[in-house]
Amino acid sequence: MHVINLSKTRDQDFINRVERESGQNLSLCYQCGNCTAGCPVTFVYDIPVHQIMRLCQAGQKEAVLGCHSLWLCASCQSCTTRCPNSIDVAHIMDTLRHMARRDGYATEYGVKSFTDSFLESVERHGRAFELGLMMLYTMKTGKFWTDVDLAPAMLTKGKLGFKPHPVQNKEAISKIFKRFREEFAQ
Amino acid sequence: MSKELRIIGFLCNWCSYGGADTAGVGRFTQPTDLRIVRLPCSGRIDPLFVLKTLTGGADGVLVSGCHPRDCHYSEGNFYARRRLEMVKRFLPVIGIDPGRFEYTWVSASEGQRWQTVVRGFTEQVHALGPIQRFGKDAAAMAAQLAASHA
Amino acid sequence: MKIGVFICHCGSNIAGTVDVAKVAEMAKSLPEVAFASDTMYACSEPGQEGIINAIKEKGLDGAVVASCTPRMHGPTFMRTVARAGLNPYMFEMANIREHVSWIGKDKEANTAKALDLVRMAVAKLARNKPLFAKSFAINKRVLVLGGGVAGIQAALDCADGGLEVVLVEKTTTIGGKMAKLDKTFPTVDCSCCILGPKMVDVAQHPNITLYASAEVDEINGYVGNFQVKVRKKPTYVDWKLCTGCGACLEKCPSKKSPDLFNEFVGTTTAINIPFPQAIPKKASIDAGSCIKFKTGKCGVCAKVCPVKAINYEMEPEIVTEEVGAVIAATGYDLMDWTVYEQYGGGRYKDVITSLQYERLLSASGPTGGHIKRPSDGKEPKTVVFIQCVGSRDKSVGRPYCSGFCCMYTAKQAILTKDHIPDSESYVFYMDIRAPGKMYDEFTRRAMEEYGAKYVRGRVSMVYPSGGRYVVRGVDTLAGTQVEVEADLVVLAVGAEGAAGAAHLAEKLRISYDSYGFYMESHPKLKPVETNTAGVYVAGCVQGPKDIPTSVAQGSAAAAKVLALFSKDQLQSDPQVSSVDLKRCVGCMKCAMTCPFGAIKEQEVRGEIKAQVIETMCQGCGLCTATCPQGAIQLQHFTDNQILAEINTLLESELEETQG
Amino acid sequence: MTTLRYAYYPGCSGLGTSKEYDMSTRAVCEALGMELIDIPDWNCCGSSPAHTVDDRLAGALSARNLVQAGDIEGVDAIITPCPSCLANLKTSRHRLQKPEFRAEVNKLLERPVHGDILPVKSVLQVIVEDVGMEELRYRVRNPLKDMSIAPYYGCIMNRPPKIMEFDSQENPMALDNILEALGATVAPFNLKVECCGASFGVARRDIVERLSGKLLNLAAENKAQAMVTACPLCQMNLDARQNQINVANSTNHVMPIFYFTQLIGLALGFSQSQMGLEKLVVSPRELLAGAAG
Amino acid sequence: MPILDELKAAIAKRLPELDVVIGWGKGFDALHHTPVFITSEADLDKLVLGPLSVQNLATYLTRYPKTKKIGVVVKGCDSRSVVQLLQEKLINRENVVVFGFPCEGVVDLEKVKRAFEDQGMEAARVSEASFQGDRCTLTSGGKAGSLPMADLWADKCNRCQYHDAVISDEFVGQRLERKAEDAYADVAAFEAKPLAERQAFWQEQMSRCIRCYACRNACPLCVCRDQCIAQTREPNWVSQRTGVEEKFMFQMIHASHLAGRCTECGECERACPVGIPILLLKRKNNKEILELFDYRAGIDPEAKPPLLAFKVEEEKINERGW
Repeated sequence: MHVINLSKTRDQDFINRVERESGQNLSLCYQCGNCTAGCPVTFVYDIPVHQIMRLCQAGQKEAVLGCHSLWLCASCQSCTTRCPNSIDVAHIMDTLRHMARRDGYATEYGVKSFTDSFLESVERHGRAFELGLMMLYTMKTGKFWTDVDLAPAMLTKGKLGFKPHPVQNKEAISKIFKRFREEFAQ
Repeated sequence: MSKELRIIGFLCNWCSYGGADTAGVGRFTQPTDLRIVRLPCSGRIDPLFVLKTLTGGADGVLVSGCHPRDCHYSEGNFYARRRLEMVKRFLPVIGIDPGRFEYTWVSASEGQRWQTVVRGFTEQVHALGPIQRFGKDAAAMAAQLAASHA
Repeated sequence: MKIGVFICHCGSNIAGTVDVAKVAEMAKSLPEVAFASDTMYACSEPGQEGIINAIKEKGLDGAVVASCTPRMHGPTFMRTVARAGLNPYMFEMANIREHVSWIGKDKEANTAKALDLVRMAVAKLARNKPLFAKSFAINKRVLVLGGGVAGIQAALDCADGGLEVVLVEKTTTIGGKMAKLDKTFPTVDCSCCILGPKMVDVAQHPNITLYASAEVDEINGYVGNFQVKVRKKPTYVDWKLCTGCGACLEKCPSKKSPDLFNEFVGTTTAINIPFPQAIPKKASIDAGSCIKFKTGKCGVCAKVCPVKAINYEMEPEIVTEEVGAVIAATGYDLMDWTVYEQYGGGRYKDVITSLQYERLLSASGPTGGHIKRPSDGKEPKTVVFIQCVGSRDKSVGRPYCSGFCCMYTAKQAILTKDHIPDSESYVFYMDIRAPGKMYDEFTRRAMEEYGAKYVRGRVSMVYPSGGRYVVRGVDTLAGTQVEVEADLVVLAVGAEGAAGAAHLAEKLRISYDSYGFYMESHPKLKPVETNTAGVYVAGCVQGPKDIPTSVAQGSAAAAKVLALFSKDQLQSDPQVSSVDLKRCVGCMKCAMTCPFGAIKEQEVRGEIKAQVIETMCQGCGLCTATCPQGAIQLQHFTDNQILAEINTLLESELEETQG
Repeated sequence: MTTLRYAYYPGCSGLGTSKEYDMSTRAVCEALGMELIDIPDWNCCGSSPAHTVDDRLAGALSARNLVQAGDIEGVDAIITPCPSCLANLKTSRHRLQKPEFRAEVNKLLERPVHGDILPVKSVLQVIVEDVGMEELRYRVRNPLKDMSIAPYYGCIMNRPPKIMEFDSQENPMALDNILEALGATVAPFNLKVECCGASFGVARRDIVERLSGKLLNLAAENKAQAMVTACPLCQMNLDARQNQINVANSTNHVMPIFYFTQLIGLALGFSQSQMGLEKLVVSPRELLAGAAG
Repeated sequence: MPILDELKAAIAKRLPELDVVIGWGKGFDALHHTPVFITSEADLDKLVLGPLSVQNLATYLTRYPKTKKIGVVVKGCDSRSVVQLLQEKLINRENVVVFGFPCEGVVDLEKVKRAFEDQGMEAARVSEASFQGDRCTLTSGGKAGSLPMADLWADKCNRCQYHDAVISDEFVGQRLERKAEDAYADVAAFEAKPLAERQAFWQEQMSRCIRCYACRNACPLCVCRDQCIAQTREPNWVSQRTGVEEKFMFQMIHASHLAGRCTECGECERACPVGIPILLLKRKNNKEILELFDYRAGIDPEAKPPLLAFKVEEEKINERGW
């Protein structure tokens, strides 16, 4: 187990950014662990959420942004709901994901690809087009679609359309993405 | 914050003055504009003190007493509530922004609340700026009026 | 007038952020100021001597001390001034610590503000008049509110000191929370065995009048002379006759009455004596569940009572008591933990409070001291204790630590092992707070000798599954989510002010916080006094505390009352209202608003005028604010004194804008 | 009875994987006297992917819908059946109250957000609050007798409470009360707000298999014959992936997963096909036949 | 029988038991009435009544010792002053006999003066004044002019809700049972002006104040008389310094001391020799009192005035979350 040199590795700028972007006060956390206690996906985490909070307090940017947990958070809000100090932990997880994305950390490639595929689909059609999204995702990951067993049922039940149901003003949506990239330099 | 303004507080001894003390003991930082006049009870406050202070050039007046039902003298703040509400509502007719006067209740245990009140009120008064003084700035007032008509 | 001004450094408390010397220097130029200096600690002996010497040497008529809050050292310096031969009311204080140096770091702004406060104090002092206290007789009886261990201790100490004591208890027996406990930490001695004898002493003490099943309706008056209306709630049993034989309990057919004493674990009879050591050991009827009250039929208890003590027609009775002091010892209640829906919010029968668990452990409890699950009466093999339920939790509005839960949880874990040797206890905790003689050692014993498994972390949720309860929490030290399958879950629920405490505080005219705990006069130096003279606090009414501290406070409050009553007369505060007969037009609006009835009409040369009854006047000044002519003035806070303070500030502003 | 009128946000899944939810919602709302007016040219709210990428992007995608809804006359709320859309719309609305956030989002929008924004509620909420259980009970034609159903709310219908402002965040009762009003038996189910694995079905199926598996296990343990949900994602995980879950966990659940609107519809007297029951992967036919007989 | 004759008869009937009856008589010219103090039946001929009976005679009640038996003729508005004095126990009910009549209203003499001056007439030394139907005709310096009454009524009469005395021992004539609306539109209109304009308004108005205290002396409820807080140093609320803020301070004291008591008889404003509209300040307070406490002064002698009372829960006081 490696030793953290607190005086050298404490990244105050990172702490400030997390607090500013999430609007949360990290020092409210007193490490009761209730967030981890209720986290349904903790079993796939490499770092449990209360330790992510602790590492944020300690300004350990590398450890936090490089972890897998960020990508596996289901945004189920159980941490936020049960935090005795009313910290919006889920929003901190979101914020960290934003930062990880911006700073080029993507430890769960599959999850990131799914997100990207989804948003590309929305950018293109204005609405999520499920079959198209699956095809995009397969292309990105190079993985064969693992849910192929579901397809027949979904298709026969008319739940997976071959055609998107786009919005009329597709441009309005694609412009949101375009302006977003221009304004906020993505 | 901009240059200090003249804010005068009338506080009852038992609750709010104690609350301000509690805030001090807790080192709850506050703006420095406020000067506190200690009174036994919010019921001691003749509404005329408020009018005298505001027309005399104070930029803001803050009154604070015990919470209703919690008056050291049982009923003082109940009377005060009616009288202070009246004075607050009176201010517009004499051309004073009612935001320059607030009354509230802070108990001796509520140091943090006192900080919030002082911060909020000071901010509010600063947003309104220095008061236009009766009598003293007649020329300036006339000029301002002329400008508002133009 | 020659005024002396003394600016205190308070070490670096004031001098750190206020230019004390400058304030003193500037003060010298104020009108009527004949002397000004700064001093390291004005309240210290040399500080006070300095003030006395200056007054004597310079022939001063009054003194302004700029230091801490007058609520702290106002009386100290009034005595100093008096020692120098001045009237103590020829003194004013400027609060440049709590209201200046401690709340801002800008030295320049602080210095200007401090000077303003000094100017205000000087302006006011210039209009002060010597005031003279009057003496009044006191009633050397004391009212103790609450018959828990703090109230019992206070009552016994007062009574032993020769005072007449009126002890009022809300429920039908004294003993309070301590009587419900099985054992006490860290000695594990039997709670009832050590409290019981004290309770008996209360019953037998010739100086103590006990009103159980009673509450205070109204308190009027002031220190030395309070009038208290005590409402005796109907028990439907004439306690003068009842011998506590218990025959009625055996025959009562209504066995489903909620069992208050046993914290609603199980039920009891509608006519009941809460526990064997109850004081007074008298039966009382719970009208809400009594068949006679509900249907008009039954009356079994009346039939079996050998002394014919049952009276279904009993009405509430109001008794008026006159006392000179009041000790509030109304204790605490557990917060409403059902807000924790994640622990079932009260829906799961085997998720109980620690106080309920005490009753399960107690030999006088509903299970005869055998630990049984409320749901099926089975003996639990795995017990999970969850600490900080309603403590240190801002999200439910309870940010404070209740203090004693860590200790009693350790005790309960130990007792669980004693009762069920093959059981396992898990304790979910955040921090173990065990500062006290033999306290930390005790929690270590729970782990080391009794094998309680302490898990550091909160519990996220509890849910029933397969007849047991899944407790899902975290072990933050191991860095992992954990689950325990429990048979019984015990919640260490945090304390809050007793139900009705706020209402009572209003009657007593003292401050309380948003959790219902009463505010002491000073957190360190006046821990059992309140801001209302003659009213004291003891025990958990002021904040959560353990038994030794509650007992100590009971004794402390009693000592305060004994000291107060050591004189035959008290000095009345001369800061009362006074009527200028010449200016009074006799409209009597002052009398209409006076909360104390301290103003009466008098006839002066054929004209009606107001008159202040000085011993009744409490000095609130409501009359002064009411009088249109300003004819009635509250001494020491006259219109002119307040106007002088205001004008001083407005003038200083004027100078600034013009200069 | 005055007509209840709402701006309606169907959500993308209503066009595909949860067609039957959209169908049944529209039919049931009409029957309950509620008028739904689709938000003109609504777009995807961004779902979870948007807010995991950027709050402002998520805000803008939702905001466009909130602005468009403002064009509809005579409505005072936006409603949506899908909790994920609900959470996005509500969170954005909440954050848009802050002027700084609003200014940034407005940079992305063709039609910027001005002034007040209509409140957003779930279809479940308005059925409970605006229609009411009494009215619902009164309209029941075919009570769902002899059916024990576990109410599963999903994780974000009521959480976080500061944003969602509906029902208890730990022990919600809306679905319980509806089931009870429809005449069904409410199976004890204490994982009402546990996460099912959400959108990880594609990228990390293992998560869904474990979490949804747990839900199915508890429902079965408590003798539930079916589960009811208000969330397309939960329904998809529990229903369409039930077989995958069975394989992964060596279980053999055959647990029909209804949308609550489908059950209301059945009780109100709609036919099975009107409620799109044939679109469910785990067929409820047997259960319904048993109950009817 | 004309109302005046009825009134004379009523007074004649009660006069034997009374020390004095206060009514209106002819003034120094035809445009003015003035109070008359009737002690014998012979004095009854001096009595007049009409739109020129502007003075509030209740003001005189407190000038007598409470033990004197006094009769007073009151307009509807004046009767409220009597009620208020009774409520404050400043007069004894059994020693006062109130003569009421249906009041059609009184003129605002300032309006009359201005209007006739606009017609090129001299409003001083009016030799004849007659009020016929809805017109007023004045003769002055041999010239006669006529104006519609509608332009001349005092403002308070246009919004009058109490034409008939609210309290009376003898009521002569038929009650009018009429009620105008008063939504305090004048106050609202003034408050709609910009803040600086409002302040400047008072600045200008008060700069003309000559501190004669006629407003106070005319006020039926200013009972402090020589003990007025404005003219003492104990306590020293208003200094002798001549500044607008000192003058205005007195008006605020007056308004504040009348809050919950003022019946809006308007005597203060009428008495002001420089025409400062000081009733506005009192009407502002009354407007708020009505809103907050649903209370009007001078209606019920048994009522408890709202500023000398409280409720534990105030329904209408919203403490604004401070």
